[in-house]
Amino acid sequence: MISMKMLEIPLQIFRYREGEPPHYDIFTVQVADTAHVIDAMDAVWATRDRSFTFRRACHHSSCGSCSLRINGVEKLPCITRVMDVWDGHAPVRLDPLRNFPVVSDLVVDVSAFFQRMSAAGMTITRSAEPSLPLSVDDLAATGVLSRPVEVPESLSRFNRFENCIECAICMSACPTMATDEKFLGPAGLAAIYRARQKADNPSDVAHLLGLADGEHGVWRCHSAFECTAACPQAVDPAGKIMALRRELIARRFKVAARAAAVVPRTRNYSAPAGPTKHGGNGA
Amino acid sequence: MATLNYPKIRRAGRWFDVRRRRLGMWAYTLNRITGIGLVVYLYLHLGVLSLLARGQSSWDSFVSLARSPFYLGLDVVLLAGILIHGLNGLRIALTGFDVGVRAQKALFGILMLAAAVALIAAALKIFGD
Amino acid sequence: MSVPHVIVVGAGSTGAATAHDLALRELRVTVIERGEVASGTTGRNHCLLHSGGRYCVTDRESAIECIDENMTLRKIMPDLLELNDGLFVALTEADFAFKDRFLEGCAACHIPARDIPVKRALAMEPYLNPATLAAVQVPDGVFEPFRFCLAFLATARRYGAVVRRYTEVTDFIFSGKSVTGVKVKDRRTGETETLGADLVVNAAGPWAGEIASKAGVSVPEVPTAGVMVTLDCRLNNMVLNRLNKPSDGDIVVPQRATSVIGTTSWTVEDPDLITIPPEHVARMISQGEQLLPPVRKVPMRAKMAVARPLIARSGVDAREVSRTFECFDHAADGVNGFITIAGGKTTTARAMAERVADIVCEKLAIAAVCQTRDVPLASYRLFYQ
Amino acid sequence: MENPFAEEPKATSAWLWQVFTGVGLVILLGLHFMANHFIAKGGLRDFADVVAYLRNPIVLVLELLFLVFVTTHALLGVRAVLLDFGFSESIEKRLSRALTVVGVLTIGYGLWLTWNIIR
Repeated sequence: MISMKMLEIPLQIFRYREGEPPHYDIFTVQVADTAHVIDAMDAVWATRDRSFTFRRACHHSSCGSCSLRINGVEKLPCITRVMDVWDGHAPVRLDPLRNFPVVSDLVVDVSAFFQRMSAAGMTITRSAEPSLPLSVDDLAATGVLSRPVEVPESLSRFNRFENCIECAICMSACPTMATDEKFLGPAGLAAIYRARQKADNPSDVAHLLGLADGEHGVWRCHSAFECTAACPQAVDPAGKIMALRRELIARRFKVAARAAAVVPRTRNYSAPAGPTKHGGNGA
Repeated sequence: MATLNYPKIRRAGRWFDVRRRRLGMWAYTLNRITGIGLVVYLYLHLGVLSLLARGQSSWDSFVSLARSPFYLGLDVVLLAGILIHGLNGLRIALTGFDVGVRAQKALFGILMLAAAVALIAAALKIFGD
Repeated sequence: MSVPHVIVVGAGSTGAATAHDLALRELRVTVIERGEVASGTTGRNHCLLHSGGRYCVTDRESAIECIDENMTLRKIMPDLLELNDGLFVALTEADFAFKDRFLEGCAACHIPARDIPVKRALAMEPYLNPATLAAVQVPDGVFEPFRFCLAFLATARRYGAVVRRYTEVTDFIFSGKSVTGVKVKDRRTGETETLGADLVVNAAGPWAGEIASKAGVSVPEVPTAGVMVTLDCRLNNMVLNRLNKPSDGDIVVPQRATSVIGTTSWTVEDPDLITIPPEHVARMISQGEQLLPPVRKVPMRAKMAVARPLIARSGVDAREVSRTFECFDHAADGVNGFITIAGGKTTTARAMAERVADIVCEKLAIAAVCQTRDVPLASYRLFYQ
Repeated sequence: MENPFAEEPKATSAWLWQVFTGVGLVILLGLHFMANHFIAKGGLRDFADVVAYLRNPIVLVLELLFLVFVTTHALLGVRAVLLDFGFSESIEKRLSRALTVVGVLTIGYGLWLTWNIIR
């Protein structure tokens, strides 16, 4: 047996029930020192209070359902170690995501998030992407270098899921999102960017860029870069928003140039532009 | 506390909530505060300039008042707002054109350092005269 | 006669697929789930879309179910799968000796298998152990268990099903010896309520025994936990299996930007709270390292454990228990209107649903046929809209 | 599918104007501040000095340009903050129109004031 050091960790948990004022409850639970925050939440539910509600499914940062705020900062409790957020004394505070209606305790209604993702229409599978290294962080950091990879005969190419796990953390971190329910939001815009990269039909491209260009599209971003800082999956939504802006600005100038031409040759401005510089690593 | 369907004006408080946030949020908040402040100042300034239309005596009496150390101090505050807003605006413009996005934090740091240096120099000049 | 109402307990893969099947057969369906969708066993599974290769020697019945369902899921949820195939690799002489039996098993179960040169396998998988002796390619895949369930439920809802989350079954309502409904409690409000039903399907996975006991019957299930370790980077393109009988830590499933090593197996008393034994985690790393030597150099991203709903067979070790599923009509135990579907795996959830829905229709004397093989699923994103 | 670029992409234009006037202001405001508060003795010009200053045609052009830029930039900024509230489209339209009127009045007032000083 490998010995396991147990911790008595206090959690200060946001509690809310419809029709009642919200409050915090403090629970002290026992978890291993290697445990993640989700394990401590599990212990609260299993051993302290069965009425405690929270969202979770995969416990390995794939489903995106358990997102919440730990000591005020958006995180996935399934990949956040207790020891990394606990100072050894003060309770670890758990709050629901911001900018979403709270349903109960740590459960928020994420429908506004999924409406945006549906509007962007990005499929979660991606193809024609480089294969290894497929890591969130550069493999070089781990001392392993990539090599060219052959694709099995049965496949035309490897495919994998998009980095975005739809955890909605970015929408909670974004200051504009606090007041503007019409804003497409970081994940929605990053998804539009990815869908635009995958689109091969000019009318699809025009539609996607049209979505991004609305008053509540990319131009509602005011460069706080909180989404990119909070994203657990290195999607870099702010970077994608800026890449979309670049393309929109280029098109704006093209439109202006055509309007200025003495004889306008065509009214179709929707020819696809080349991929922008963030082409390689998408959402 | 979570957002429990508070009215929008209360939620707008989050624009200025930098607790446990990163540098980008400070930039966002500072830009908003200075921006709103400068709009208010602009209209105050235009209002004061109407004294010019009332003739020499009204203006010159205002000028002698405005040369007091208190008003000079306000000038330094104004200048600080202008420098922060203007230089951070350059960061927003650049990143908005997809330039220097990855270096936005460093960019903000350098620009704010420049703002601080310029402000100190200007304050010395203003009070030195 | 009005449309019969069926209550499905549990919104894991089995419950979601069952609700979907019944809704497509135009029954009135209500799903009762005490947490979020897939918050139990399904959510924390290995994400492996089985080709059946893993069971083709030891458990052919499961293997055939797997390959059939693998092909069906490719049709109905094409956008929810990473389809990069899988490799069964031999690292030892014993593994190598297993190859013929493996190929024979694959042929018997109609699993397309291809014995590929080691050099080619290493070109496809640059981090694979260079000491590999043989590699067989099979149509394994990867899914996303949460979205898998959401897609079934979103489709079911489109056909009128109602999904009630954060609601738990507290008791059963009887009329004589027949179940006529359940008492439920909304965990968000604390309110209790009675729901009438013509039939109740227990699809609570490892919690099926707990639910069944509320109706006074039992289910021969053994909650058997397994540990999985997720790495902070993706080391393989394809699913990698040891070419041998299933054992601890013999499979590395890549997903998105990670690789997930699994798994172990031990019996647990309470599936609600499983403490992850550190030695199991250490074993996953040392076993995973055999397939992919860089495993130890890579940081760990997450570790998880959950109970599988294995059906007990007296005198059989957990690893040997069939991974197939079984329906228990509790009429045999003297309780009418109550069926438990137990065992199985997410890959075969649709087939499980088909079987239980057939039984439901037979009991309710409805002549509807299963349509779930061909109807493409709605977008999982619609579940939240 | 309708082509969203058949019409002028307004949102992009608004942002580009904001940036254009912003960059312009960095220069114009620099000059304005220097001329009125640093070069001027005592940090402010007295009445006679202001009149002489504005009668210089280059100064006049720069100061009027400054007036237009600063008003545009300020009101586009106010509009951006108001848009961040995500009001309904009809309110947004009314606010934009109101801000345009405010802008025209502001510039008109500036012109009137300047004319009063230099005539």
